[in-house]
Amino acid sequence: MIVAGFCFWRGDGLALDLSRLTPFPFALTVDRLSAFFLLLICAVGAPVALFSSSYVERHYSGAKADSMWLLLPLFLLSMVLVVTASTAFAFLFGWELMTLLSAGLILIDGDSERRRHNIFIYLLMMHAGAAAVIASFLLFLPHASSLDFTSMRAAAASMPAGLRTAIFLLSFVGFGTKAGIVPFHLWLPKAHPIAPSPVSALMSGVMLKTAIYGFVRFTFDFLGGGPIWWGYLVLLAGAVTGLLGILYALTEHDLKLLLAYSSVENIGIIYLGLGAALVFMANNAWAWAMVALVAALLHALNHALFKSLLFLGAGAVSDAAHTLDIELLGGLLKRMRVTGTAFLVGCCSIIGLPLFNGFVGEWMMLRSFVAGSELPAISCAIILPLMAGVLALIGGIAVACFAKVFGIAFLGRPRSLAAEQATEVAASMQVAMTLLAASCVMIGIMPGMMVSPLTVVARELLHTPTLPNAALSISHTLPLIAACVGVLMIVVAGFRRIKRVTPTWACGLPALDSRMQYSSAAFSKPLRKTFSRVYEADRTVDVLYANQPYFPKSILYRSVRTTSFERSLYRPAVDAIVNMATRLRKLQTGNMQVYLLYIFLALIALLIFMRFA
Amino acid sequence: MGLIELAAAKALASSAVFLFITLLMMASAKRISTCIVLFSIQSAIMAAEILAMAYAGKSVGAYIVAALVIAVKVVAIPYALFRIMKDLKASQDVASSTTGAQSVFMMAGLILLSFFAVAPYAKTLRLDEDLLAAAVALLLAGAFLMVSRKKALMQVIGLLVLENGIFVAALTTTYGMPLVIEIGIFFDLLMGVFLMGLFVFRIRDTFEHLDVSKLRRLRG
Amino acid sequence: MTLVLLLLVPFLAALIVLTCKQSTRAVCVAMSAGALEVIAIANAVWRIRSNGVLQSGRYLRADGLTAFFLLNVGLILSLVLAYSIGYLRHIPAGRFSSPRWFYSLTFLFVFTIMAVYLSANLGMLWICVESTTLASALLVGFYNTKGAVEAGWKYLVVCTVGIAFALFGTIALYLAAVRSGVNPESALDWAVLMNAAPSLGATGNLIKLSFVFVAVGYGTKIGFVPMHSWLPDAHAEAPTPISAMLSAVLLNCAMYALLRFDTITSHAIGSEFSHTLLLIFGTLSITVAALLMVVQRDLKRLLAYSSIEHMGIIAIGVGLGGPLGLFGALLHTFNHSVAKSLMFFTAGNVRENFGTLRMRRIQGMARSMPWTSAGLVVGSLAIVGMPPFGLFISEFMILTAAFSASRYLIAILLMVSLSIVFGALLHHFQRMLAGKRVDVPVKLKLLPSDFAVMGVCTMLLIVLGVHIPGAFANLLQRALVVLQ
Amino acid sequence: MNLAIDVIQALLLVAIAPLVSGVIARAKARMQNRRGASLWRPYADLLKLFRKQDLVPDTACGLFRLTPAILFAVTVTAAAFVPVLHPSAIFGMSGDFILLVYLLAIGRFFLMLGAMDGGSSFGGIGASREALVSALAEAPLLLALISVAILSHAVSLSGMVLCTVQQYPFHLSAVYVFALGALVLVAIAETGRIPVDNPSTHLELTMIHEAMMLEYSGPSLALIEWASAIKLTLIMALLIGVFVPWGMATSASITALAIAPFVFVLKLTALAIAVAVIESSIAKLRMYLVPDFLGMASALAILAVAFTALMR
Repeated sequence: MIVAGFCFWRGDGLALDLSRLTPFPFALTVDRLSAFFLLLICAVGAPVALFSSSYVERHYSGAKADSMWLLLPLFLLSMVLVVTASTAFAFLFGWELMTLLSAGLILIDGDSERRRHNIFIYLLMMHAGAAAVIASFLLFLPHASSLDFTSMRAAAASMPAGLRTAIFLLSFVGFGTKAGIVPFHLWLPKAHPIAPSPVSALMSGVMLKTAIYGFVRFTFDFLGGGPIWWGYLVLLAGAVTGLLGILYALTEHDLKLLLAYSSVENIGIIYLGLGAALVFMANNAWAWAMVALVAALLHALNHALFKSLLFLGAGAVSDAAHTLDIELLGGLLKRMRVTGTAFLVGCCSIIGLPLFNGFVGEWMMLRSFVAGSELPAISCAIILPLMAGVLALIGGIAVACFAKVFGIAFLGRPRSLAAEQATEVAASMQVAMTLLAASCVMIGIMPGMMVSPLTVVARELLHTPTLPNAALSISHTLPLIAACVGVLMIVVAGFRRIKRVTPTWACGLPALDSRMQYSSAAFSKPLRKTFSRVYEADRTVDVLYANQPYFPKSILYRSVRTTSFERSLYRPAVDAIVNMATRLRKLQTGNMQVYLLYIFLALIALLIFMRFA
Repeated sequence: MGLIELAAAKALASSAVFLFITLLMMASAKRISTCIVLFSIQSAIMAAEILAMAYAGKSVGAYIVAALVIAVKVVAIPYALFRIMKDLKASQDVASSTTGAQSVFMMAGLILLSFFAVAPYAKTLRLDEDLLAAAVALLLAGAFLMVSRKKALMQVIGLLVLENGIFVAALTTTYGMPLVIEIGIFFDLLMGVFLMGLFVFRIRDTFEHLDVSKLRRLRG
Repeated sequence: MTLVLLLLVPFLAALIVLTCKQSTRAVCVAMSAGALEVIAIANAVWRIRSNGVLQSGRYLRADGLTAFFLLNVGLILSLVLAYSIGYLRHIPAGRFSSPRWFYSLTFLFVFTIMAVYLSANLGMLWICVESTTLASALLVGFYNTKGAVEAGWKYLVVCTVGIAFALFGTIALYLAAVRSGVNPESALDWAVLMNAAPSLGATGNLIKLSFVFVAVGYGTKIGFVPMHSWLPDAHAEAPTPISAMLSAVLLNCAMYALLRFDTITSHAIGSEFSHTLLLIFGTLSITVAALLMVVQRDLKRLLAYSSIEHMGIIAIGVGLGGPLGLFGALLHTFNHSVAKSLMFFTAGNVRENFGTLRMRRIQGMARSMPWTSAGLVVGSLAIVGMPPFGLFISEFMILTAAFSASRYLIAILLMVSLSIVFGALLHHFQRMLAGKRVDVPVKLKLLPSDFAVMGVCTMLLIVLGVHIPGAFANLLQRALVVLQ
Repeated sequence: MNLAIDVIQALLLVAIAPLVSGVIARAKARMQNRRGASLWRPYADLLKLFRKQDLVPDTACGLFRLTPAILFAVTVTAAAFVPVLHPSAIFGMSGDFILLVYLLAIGRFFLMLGAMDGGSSFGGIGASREALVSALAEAPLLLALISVAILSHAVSLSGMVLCTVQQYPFHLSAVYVFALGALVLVAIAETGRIPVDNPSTHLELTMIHEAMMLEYSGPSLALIEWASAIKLTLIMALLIGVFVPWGMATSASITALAIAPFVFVLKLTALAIAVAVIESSIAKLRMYLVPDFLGMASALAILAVAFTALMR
């Protein structure tokens, strides 16, 4: 952490070269970009480690605890390796390890059929993504003398457009798979929820960011931007990912699943920023490209902070109430003040409320979108500002989504005995969450302390002097607003002295019970109805009537949502492969004479080939 | 010129034709024993050929090779095959998957094909065309027998014919390889036939039949 | 003398071990013989390192390439022998299937393989390769079960036919050499041929012809698709140590033979033709094998197909040529042999424990046999080319070579099939490993030797994955020099 | 001097907010041939409520009581963004309107939470419906403001105001038309007036905003009522500032400053009466027609943005 902060401020690379030992050049260099992500990793890693210290001892014992403590640091280390690597080999080494270790960590919680299936999909998609990444690295080869980053950077300039495009697309797909942009997000909601909470915090908070890092490395550092349609592609990906992510999140009742989907959404937001930056670069509007990039990176950091905070909160909740189904929670804020407050801060940040960190990134992003209208190309001038609308829509739905989460899970009456008997979690957990929450608020009120260093990072990537003042105004205003709101609240609080606790008005009924509260499904119903097109949910309502009609004994409502991507994209591919394999299998007839025939045919074919080659 | 030269010249000139005849007869043969006999005849022809060459080229090594051929291919292997057949007490039928007529026609076709195939090489390498053709024909014929005959023994015989083809090729092109190599190849051949005989017995014991086309437990 | 020793030890061992009736003695003899052989190999390799090429008589020679493969044999042999101690406890007594027969045949097999590597003459080479088939056919059919006999028979016939073509090719090369004025007596000596190679260009067509036949012939033995048909049967039905030997030694041995021809051909008529052939076979092999791995049901067949796939990768490496490609190919040969033998060993344990290799019937391995499962996991991670294991490096090298030669199609095919393989192995193994433990009739107890074997394999894989020792790299370099 | 005016205008907004709702109520009463309550009635109500006791449901926790404070504080802060008397404001800066929109979101978010803390199903109903409206209203609101901002080449409210002031009345580009349309629709939705929501109903089938504050009483209720009144006024002031700012003190001359308040109040009254007319002449929409209503707003906003690019 110290190291990270140090070279983050000093910015000059400290490099470590182990090439002597390894068959391939294996070097680590920390330039500003890596330093920033290093900082991000540590900023999340430290609290998570603190959290897991007591989490592990509560949940695991013996071998499991040991393996947890073995794998968790290794996992962090692999991510550090990824962001600090300065040769392709080192990068890929860390990249693959990262996948494997995370899978191992997930496995610690057991290996039921479903879990294994999810991990299977996770690993498979990661492997495919890694293949794309490897390819995008190796595509540099004909032009770069070796695969260390400096020479790749140098080579990128001289490469033909086609190759550059290929590299861009490959890295887009490869890192997109890791980042979980639609339609490569399939694994994310499968893998994150089943991991132990600290691990899912790391996966969502940090691991996804390594993909962002990789993408930025390639597109901005190596390739230095490209034609305008790259930007549009990324923008499109971001918009679709963001919208679908938050819409899927809205319908979930499992806390961690919901958070996983909201990670998808936030990745989408980050990609929006990156896309805008690319568009600006294509138009040579470097200053604003810088704003967009800074916004994206800042949002990456913020998301790392509040998403890990939320996942830790989820972990605390499952500790206290032994469930993650928010339909069974409620009233937790009363019973777990610290956790609840921290979680509330997390919610406020993730929906981008001012005075919380989530807002700063989004504001800069919106600001840059508006600035897009100044661009000469009509298409940019229309598309970028409209993206602001998309971002606002995402934000609006996010408000609904997290109002639901917090309102149902932490407020009102407990909906189950477990929730009623929930108690505050261990101190170290509280401290961990408080730290994260504090950092969220701090960045939210004084964004300057993150924006200015990030400007330095962006400057290194874009080679432009500095941000336009228009984009910095926020960091001056927010403290004032914070002060203003604070003062007003204190003043107002003075008005209300007397307070009397009474039962909630029950429309004359004897008393309200928890069944009468609004459920999570009910809460999200209006929005689900509005966007029903997206969900393609198949619903079933079983009404069980007692002897007479009109007074049903029980009404069972089930709504199954399978994302259409799984059905329309992945299934067919897998089926195709399996079919091909089974056909090939038939060729292995078991009849030796046929085998001999194969040999003779091969021979004849080659002889013919020889005659014509 | 003496009688022997005449004989040698005749042997060299006409051996190819004889080889083709043996092949055609093999194709039409219904019984395994016939094929074995034909094989030994075939080998004998080759032996004669080598003797002729040895006489023409005055090389001692060639005589030894000829002796080996007679010893191994004309006598030993056919004898071994007959023994195996006797011990197996299995039916004589070659169990062809093609009718006799079809086989003969295919064989003829293969012979023509071989002529067509070797033409360019024979020109460039200044080789005796029909002997080279014979070599290739033997190769193809062996392959054909292995693919089309279902009996394990016939596979062995097909393999031997194929081997003969290679042998003839070596002979016609380079007047034989270095002696040591030749001997080694013969040894291998002998071992191979021995082993295959062993396996034939094992097949018989474990499967109660010798139809290799029915050995289809392992697939996929 | 060094070289003669290499041949003498296994030959005598084969005879001696046959004489000792009770199995314990046989085992002892075998172990000591194995130790001797390994020492002899080490000695030979050392000599070669110190003074380039070893020659004894007209027919025995060893150079850098040989040294590399010899090392490979020595390693695998020692592993296999160590593993066989534990394995042979379960061997059912039969007419020919008793420990002494097993060891005798194994040493015969080793003898032939040694002969292949040491023969200085391509004719000899052919003879020896053929005799490896003969020696191993009996081992494949060792158990005399229906499957074993069938596999043995197919192996014997298919390989003999294939090898016959190789002989034809050899003769064609011989012819070419003689025609271009090389002394007929030494016209099959590969050293001589290498020197004469530039002058062989005149008879280009003939050289091509010979290489086609040789590629098909030895390709059959290597297991290139479509000549691979014998391979899964043989690997699946042979006793497990032998499966390891086949996969980790025999295939390499055939590959070695092909490499000799390839270098000569390349020197004679340029590498374009032969390498194209190798690339064709390589890509065909990896794609087909990868697809077939998806639908396998038997563990050892699965491993066999993976061997085919890896032979394909090696062929691609050679076909791409260049220092990187060749280096990667050789390194991959070594890595693959280690990883694959590890996996076969684990497969053997599984067989002994569950009494079956049907992957559907196996579950709860992780709980019922943790160490073997660990071995399996390590092995499979290595096999699919994950860091920090050696194959990651060699595959990365080959990919690098492919990209820097801008052979994009091949690179893509390689990557796709690697992903498919990954999916296939993951799919099969997660089923076997996970789940609750099942009670099995015979509970397998691992001997220290088994642990040692698996430990050594794992260690080697990891070491080669993070850092190639200087001595080893040096050895590889020497082999490379021979190939270029 | 400037700062002083900024503060004054913010306070003015806060102060006359109740009056606005009074005016609207009075106007509606008149249209229904009632005499209606006095214009100052809302002030009296607030005073009464502040004197009362603060009832808190047994299920609720601290957040329930915190909510009104937050809501009020945020809304008042938001009021400090709007140019009323002259084209600048306390927190005027580049991109301030984005901040304004998000500030309002804070209040809404906490109001939802507070409602759900009550533990009755009414709170849930209200929150869920409010969630729907706000989720869909935010985008068009932002887009409409952006379109005007683009047109004025100044990404701040004061900039927009200046730009409009300097043009001749009734001589505005199409963008203004679309933007105005969008903003009006959104304003209706945001402030919870008919046809989206009916502030004077307590029927669970229809109420949104009322349902959320059902559990509140005493000072808390007062704060919420006041805050929503401020919000209404604020948005009206926004409309006035952006679309009919004429009469604002563009120069620092005393006369201009003296006139400005009266002009503003006149405009405000007119707008209030307009609202009353709309409310008493249109029926409330079904809940699930609100998305269409806001969809129209979004369409207009998108057109507005598109036209800024097409018409330059």
